[in-house]
Amino acid sequence: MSAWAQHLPALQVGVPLLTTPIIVLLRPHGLAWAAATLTSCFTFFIAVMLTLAVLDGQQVQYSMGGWPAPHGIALSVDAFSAILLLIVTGASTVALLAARQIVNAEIEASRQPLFYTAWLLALAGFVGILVSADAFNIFVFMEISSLASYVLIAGGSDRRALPAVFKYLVMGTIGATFYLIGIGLIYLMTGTLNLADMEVRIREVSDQKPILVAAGFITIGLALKAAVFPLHLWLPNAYTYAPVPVTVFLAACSTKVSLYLLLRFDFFLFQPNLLNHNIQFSYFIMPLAILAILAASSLAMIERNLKRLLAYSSIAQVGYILLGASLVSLIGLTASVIHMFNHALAKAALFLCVACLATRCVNLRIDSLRGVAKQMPWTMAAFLLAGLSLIGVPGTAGFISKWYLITAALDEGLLGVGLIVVVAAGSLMAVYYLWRVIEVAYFDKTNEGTKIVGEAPLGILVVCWLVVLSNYYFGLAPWLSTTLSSAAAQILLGQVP
Amino acid sequence: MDWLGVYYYWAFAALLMIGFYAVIAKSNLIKKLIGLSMFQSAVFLLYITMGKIDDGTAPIYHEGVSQQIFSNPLPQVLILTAIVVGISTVALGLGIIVRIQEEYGSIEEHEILGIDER
Amino acid sequence: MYYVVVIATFATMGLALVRALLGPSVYDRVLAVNMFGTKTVLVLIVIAFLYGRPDFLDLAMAYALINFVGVLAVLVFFRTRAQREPTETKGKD
Amino acid sequence: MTVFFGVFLLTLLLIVAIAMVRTDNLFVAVMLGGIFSLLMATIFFLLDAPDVALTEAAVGAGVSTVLYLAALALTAEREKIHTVHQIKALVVVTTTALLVIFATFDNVQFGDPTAPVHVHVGPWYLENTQRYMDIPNVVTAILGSFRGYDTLGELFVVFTAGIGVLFLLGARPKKDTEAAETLIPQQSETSEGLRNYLIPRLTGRLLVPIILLFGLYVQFHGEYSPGGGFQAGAIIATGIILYALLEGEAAALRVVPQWMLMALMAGGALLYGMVGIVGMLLGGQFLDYSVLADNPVVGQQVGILLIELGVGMTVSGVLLSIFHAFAARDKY
Repeated sequence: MSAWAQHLPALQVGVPLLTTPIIVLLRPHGLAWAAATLTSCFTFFIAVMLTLAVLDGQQVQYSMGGWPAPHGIALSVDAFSAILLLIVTGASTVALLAARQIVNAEIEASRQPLFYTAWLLALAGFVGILVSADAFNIFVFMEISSLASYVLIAGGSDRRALPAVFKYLVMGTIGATFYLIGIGLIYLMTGTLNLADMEVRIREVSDQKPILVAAGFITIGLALKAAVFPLHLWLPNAYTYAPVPVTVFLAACSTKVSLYLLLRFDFFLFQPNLLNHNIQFSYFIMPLAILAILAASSLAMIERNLKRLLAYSSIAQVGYILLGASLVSLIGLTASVIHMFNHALAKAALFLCVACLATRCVNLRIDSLRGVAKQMPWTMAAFLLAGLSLIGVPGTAGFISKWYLITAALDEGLLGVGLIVVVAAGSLMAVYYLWRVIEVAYFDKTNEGTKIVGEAPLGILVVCWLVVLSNYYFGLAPWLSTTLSSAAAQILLGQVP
Repeated sequence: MDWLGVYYYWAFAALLMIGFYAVIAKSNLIKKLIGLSMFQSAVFLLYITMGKIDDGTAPIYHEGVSQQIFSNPLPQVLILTAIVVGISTVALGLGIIVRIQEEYGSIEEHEILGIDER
Repeated sequence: MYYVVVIATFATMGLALVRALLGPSVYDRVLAVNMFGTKTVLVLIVIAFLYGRPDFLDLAMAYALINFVGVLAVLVFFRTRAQREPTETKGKD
Repeated sequence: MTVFFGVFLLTLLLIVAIAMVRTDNLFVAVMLGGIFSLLMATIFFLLDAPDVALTEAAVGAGVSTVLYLAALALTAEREKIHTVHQIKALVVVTTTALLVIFATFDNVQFGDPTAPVHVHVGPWYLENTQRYMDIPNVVTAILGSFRGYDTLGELFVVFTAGIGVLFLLGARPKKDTEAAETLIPQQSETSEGLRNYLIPRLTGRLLVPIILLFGLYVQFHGEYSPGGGFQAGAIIATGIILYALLEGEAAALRVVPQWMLMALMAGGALLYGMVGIVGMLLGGQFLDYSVLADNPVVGQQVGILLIELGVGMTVSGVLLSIFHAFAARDKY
């Protein structure tokens, strides 16, 4: 077994990537789902193994093709990538477990193998970004994941998915191309593509304009892909019209992976080397983060469609993640990373509840959900509990990240007080927009003439509850997430743990 | 290659502008896609320009080639990959456009938005 | 000598491009595009000799073959369009 | 003199680019796109990048023209409104351009052999390719082996695009039945291609085998001259597309049926993956070819040959599948 252990980083990407050509060819259609789910589980298992290795203090490095680092492509896994690997592979597995019935209903049987192939490709792309230590290789895998995500979203049965996905394609490609320009400029000045090597060689040229411009391009390009507030326009419709399992998957990880890259570049590469980078970063990101929290939450407050409401909420959460990072402090970054993890848990749970609802309700407008709690008590209970985690009630995972965020803000003096007000306001707004759903579902009378619908299928419900309970598990015993997050923050700030 | 290099670089900037402008300002989806691939081509130009060495030759050994200055092969490899990524994006984009035409009967962005609002 | 050839070819390329841009009819443009392709092949060959890398003649060959396919695709497109037009005006709306 | 070439071609390129954006006839824009690609390819050639030039020509002037035309045949030929949000666009674009140009005001050296980009990683490949794998084309060496993992990723990008287009166009449009009835007689006509036109048919039929042969040459000669799996795949696909244009869709599908395309697509990707895994099983790292044979240099050569073959298979399979998916759409 130990012989295989050293190959884990390669297997992490290789397993989902190389099973895709086989899944395309699987003819009895249920098989494609089963194979995809199994592969995803196995990928999750590898991610757990890697996390254990990282917690063990090992340096997980891998040279592709046996060529050592600056000449060949290196893979490396540290605490920061490990926590995101857990999020991505976990979200994919959970979403696939819940996907079967919904996909059967929405997508013709003949197209299903293609759908699941695209799913695994997206997974492989995300994972590939996370384990890669080579700037250009990251671009390649970013494109795999983006193209596959476009395909997945276009699987939505509503025709509005198509313009939404086109918009996403255009903005995603612009983001990726900006990233490529930035990498090109850095490469021009340093002659290398390996991130660690880049970090060393950038020191000599750090005062030159191309590097500064490159930092700008990379930050903006990745912010576009991460749906940072004014650049978020592609997200709401893409999430709304995608098939629900896809929304579960993407909401939990696609913006997170871009944020991961954003933090990795801005902190690992630029922060120690560029003069005044921390101030520029704060000035640029903090207003956007505050704006995202307030504006996106307000939009969520008036939104009528449940899925889009949650999509706006996701944009607001990106704001929290960046708010922590924009403080450029150890605890702020810890808050940032831990919120990625906790938000993924909460959002996955909420969208899984939406998946439950989608199996029974014709549409997901909030006013058509009147009285649904009587018919689907388990689903709505899960929604309520997951909502509490999103708001950040003590005992839930969401509370942990808000707690860290507030602690980080307190270190900042007067500015910090202002930030705490923003966080509190954002949470109150979250209470309001989630309450609207709860109120309609629990206290309104069922619409006249709506036929009685039953509880959601057991399979999806079980998965949903599993994720909801994990929100409470990581709220009460946050050892894993806090350990990994603070290690990640230390790595980002260049303090070797 | 001093000022020529800069000229190449500025051509990259100009091309980037033209393509980017088409992506944002045009309402027709195919035109947007054309702009997008032009936008990407500009970046290809950037990379290939930076790989060129004065008086160098292509990095392929050949019997007749006595010169020993070879241009940098690495940017070329990267751009080979990037070109492939570009055509993949275009193909997928065209697929989406065809589906939009079938569902909406139009490929003008503002018309599509109008149809959905009704 | 090579330089003279290159400059002459460049001049032709410029002229072909003018036709392609100005039109007026689509057939002018098709022809101009085709001609432009041919000139590119020539430029490529001359440059290959100029730089002392005649092994790159492969490239010119690829251009020539691909250019042909491009023009043919345009023609087929025209034909389909012409056949479709009547049904399209009736069939849609 | 090179200066003059460069300036002239770049100027033409910019003129073509502006014309492409300005014209309201999409068909013209696509044709100009062909010119754009050829110009771009020539510029790449001038900049010592023949491999890239070949790819750009095969992809830009060949495949993407065909795909755009296929899409145009299904949509609209004319653009209705020229521009929206012009001011916003100008502001964003100008800012970006200023940012890019701002970068040049500081010690950027192009073409200088002592620039950082030419002294670090790049020269290592030039020095060591002979030693490790003994093939003349350094670009192929990097593509196939040193950065083989990138190429694996690239292969899967193409694969994803293929899957995506098949998935998207596998959907039945809603007003299917009605439209299909009116268009059935016409469909048999369009699928005839240019069979009734003597000159295209004669020259075309002559060229199909030449293109295919040339594709194979590019595939297997990629280690010695510009070319390799991707270019070969694109050229072979172009050859078969030519056949489809001449003899009609149905004839081309008889020669290379759908299942074969699927098998090519998946088979190429699997072949690449298997080479990687075999390397791992034989005790090397993933995608390590030097363990494939007793002599590591031979092992590298075998590995590069195999993965290039995989790339060629997948690329040709994907491009043809995409083409057929668009062309088959005519029926609706």
